[in-house]
Amino acid sequence: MLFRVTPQPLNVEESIKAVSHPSTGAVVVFLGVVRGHNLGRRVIQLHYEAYSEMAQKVMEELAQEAQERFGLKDVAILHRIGTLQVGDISLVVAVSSPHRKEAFRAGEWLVDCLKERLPIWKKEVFEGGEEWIEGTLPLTG
Amino acid sequence: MLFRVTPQPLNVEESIKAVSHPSTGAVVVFLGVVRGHNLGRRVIQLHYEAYSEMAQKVMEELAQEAQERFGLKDVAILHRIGTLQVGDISLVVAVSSPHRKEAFRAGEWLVDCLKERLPIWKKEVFEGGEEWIEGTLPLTG
Amino acid sequence: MKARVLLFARLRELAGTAQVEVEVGEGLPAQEVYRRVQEMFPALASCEIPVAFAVNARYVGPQHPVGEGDEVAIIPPVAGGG
Amino acid sequence: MKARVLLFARLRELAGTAQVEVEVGEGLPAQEVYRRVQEMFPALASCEIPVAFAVNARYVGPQHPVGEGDEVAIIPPVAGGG
Repeated sequence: MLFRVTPQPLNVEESIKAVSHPSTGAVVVFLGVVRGHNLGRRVIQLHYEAYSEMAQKVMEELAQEAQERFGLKDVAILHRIGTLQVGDISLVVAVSSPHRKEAFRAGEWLVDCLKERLPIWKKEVFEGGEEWIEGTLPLTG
Repeated sequence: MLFRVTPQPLNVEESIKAVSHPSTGAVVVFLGVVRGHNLGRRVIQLHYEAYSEMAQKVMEELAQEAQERFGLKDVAILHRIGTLQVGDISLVVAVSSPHRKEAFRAGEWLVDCLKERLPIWKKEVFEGGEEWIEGTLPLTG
Repeated sequence: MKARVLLFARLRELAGTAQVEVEVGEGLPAQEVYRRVQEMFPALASCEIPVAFAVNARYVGPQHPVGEGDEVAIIPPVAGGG
Repeated sequence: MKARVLLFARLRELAGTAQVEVEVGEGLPAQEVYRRVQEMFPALASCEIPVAFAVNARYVGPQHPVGEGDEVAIIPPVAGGG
């Protein structure tokens, strides 16, 4: 298990090592990458802001749920914050499993849930302005 | 596009770089890893053998079909051959796409097809013996 | 009897601060805490962004009681994940 | 009028070679080429492994004609991908 919210560049190899074990046949890794265009605008950079302590908890809880649902072996989740340029990796989700089907299912499920629940926000700086991107309002108790 | 059949250790970072472009929002990477157990036996090592020239062609054709089916941006496929130890990476499939749903779908589809069609064979060396693992007979014309 | 309220993203910018203390007396629902913060910062009062709440780093409903020493986060729509 | 036949994995081991030339005359179906290879190597003749065929590095059906200079691969069940 590896969970991290950090201003440092994300290390994909580290996430893979963290989830690799002798009983692991399949590793699926998702990378969220800053795109050069969004909503028809040319993106210059993104600023990510997090409620880091809570984001870490949400990562842990969702990883545990994914492990139970999909029989995963291990999970690593890394999110970068601060200023990111086009092409930078903002999110790494790595899951390992004895077999590949579960790894793909779990990876997609986790990324979907993280996007809905991680207390992380981004401001897009584009040619001609900047704007907070408002995605999803988390469902709560 | 990057396709390779090689006895050298596979470089995951290289596969990610190969598929990353400014219009890429999502990269999904699959790693096939040599497991320490198979069919209830303790695995010592695997020997992979390939019809390399054809394997490369099959990679290219399936990658092109995946691009068309799923609107992928780019694809990289690496397969290692020769002697692999437990924990070694035998297969890397990296796909990039503007959005994540297609990347997950395409990654899974590609891995399924590669396992059915790549002219690559493996002999498992386990405690007490060795055996060619006979997987799938490719469907043909 | 105070609670600490955390503001993020656009809310933080509108308020001009990331953190504020709010008097919660014997306990207040989370949404009532936010209402008090909006009164303190007029720019927040006129802000139409829907919000969720977390108390002590866990999502809670708007009626969740906030007591002394709690950390309340006002969560505008999230956009992690890239 | 010869074609080159490639053998892999268990077939290669049974034959004791990875490659053999086969006389194809004016042309032979791929499965007939394999039958001739089996005649050359008794260990292959008694081998029950199902096979597919590739000619010049493309999968073909068992009836696909093989001519002079073609490279025919006899493909036992594959197991790439880890």
